[in-house]
Amino acid sequence: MNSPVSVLLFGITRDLTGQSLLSMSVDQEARVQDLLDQLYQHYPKLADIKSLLVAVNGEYAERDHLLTSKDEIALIPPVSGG
Amino acid sequence: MNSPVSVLLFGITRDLTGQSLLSMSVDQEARVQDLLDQLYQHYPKLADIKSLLVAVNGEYAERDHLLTSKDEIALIPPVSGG
Amino acid sequence: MIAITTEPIDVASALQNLQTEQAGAIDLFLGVVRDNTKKRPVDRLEYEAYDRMAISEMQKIADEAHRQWPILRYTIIHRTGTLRTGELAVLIGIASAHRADAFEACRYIIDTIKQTVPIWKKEIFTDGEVWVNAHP
Amino acid sequence: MIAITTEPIDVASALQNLQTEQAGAIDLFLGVVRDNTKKRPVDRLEYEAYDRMAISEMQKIADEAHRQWPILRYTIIHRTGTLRTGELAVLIGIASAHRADAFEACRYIIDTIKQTVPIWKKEIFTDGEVWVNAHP
Repeated sequence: MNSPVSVLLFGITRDLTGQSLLSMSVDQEARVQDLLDQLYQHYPKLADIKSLLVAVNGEYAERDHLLTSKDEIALIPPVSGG
Repeated sequence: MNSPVSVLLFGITRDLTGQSLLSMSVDQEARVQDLLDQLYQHYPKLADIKSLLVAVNGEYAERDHLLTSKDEIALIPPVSGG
Repeated sequence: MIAITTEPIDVASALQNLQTEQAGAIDLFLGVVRDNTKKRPVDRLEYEAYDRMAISEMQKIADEAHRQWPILRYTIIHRTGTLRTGELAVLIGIASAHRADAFEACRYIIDTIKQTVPIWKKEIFTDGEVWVNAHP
Repeated sequence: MIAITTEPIDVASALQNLQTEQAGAIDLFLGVVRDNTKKRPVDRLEYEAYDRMAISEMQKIADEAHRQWPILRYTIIHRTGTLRTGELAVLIGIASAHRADAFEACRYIIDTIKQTVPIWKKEIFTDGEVWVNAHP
């Protein structure tokens, strides 16, 4: 059974995909890594980013973090504030 | 033969002597140390200051620096700017 | 005080916000848009933030600085949107009783912001553009 | 720019004086009159300077900072006269291309000013007064 999750995109990830918000359908037991694998399939250019992190509900998440359909997920390319 | 030199006093040295400008008569070959010795005789309280430096013409001077009557001499008690 | 704003950063009001009777030292760091990066003329910068997370990450940094140094007050303001040469992108202000704490906390905060806070800067040159740090 | 003044220090104009197109970082240190020294309430401070020598000693410090760090602009302003809690006694501002240089030069300058520049501070308490650092 699949569930939809929404993914926010910023900076270079938005430019590479042309999207600022994606709705992805993932397996119910999907983890961060599974979502990334799916994104890389749809948008192979994302794999070029040298260090892509993922935030879940506003916190950096590990690759094995379990996702739910209520999560606010965001791709975090290398930051460059300041 | 004696020559007069003027001495500026700041901070605690002014408070201890009650003077902001002194005219002292020193030997022609007098050095900074000789002037200090004379000042300590007149104003023994100056000897209580833990580290008293002397400036000649706006520059810190060593104790053996030779004085002339044209010099602008200043007593520099421990600084506390900033 | 922590803020992300699209308005120009107001140094005077940030300073007022830092002042307190116990403060003997204030260190204020300003990050300014320069006209030149790697010898290539910059026309403008575009900053964007994941606002919600950027605020919470900056709060974590401020809390950690509070644990490490006796800070009386702090102000962290990051601007987003389009910035031109000479405009302020970020202001970090620390008030403390003694100066060493203000300097160290201020430097810690700006160094850490640059590492962990989800804010991105695109440099727009006369002949192209680049997301800083991100490019393959 | 180096100055000794009896007027209140104007941070905004100091900041304007520091800005230049090449500056990516500005560190501004402000020394503020605190309400409390060693738990004894301070009514006011009185600063005095041997102006001529204080300026030349500050110039030496600025020149040495220039030798050690790639500074674009600097501002050093020390106020003299009677100051009350919350007023600025000193402002050190450094503009540089990169932030490490601004922080380090700024800290070097304020640390060295406190050691070598002929400026004296008298703390006036509700129950007495003391020349800071000088007392037997």
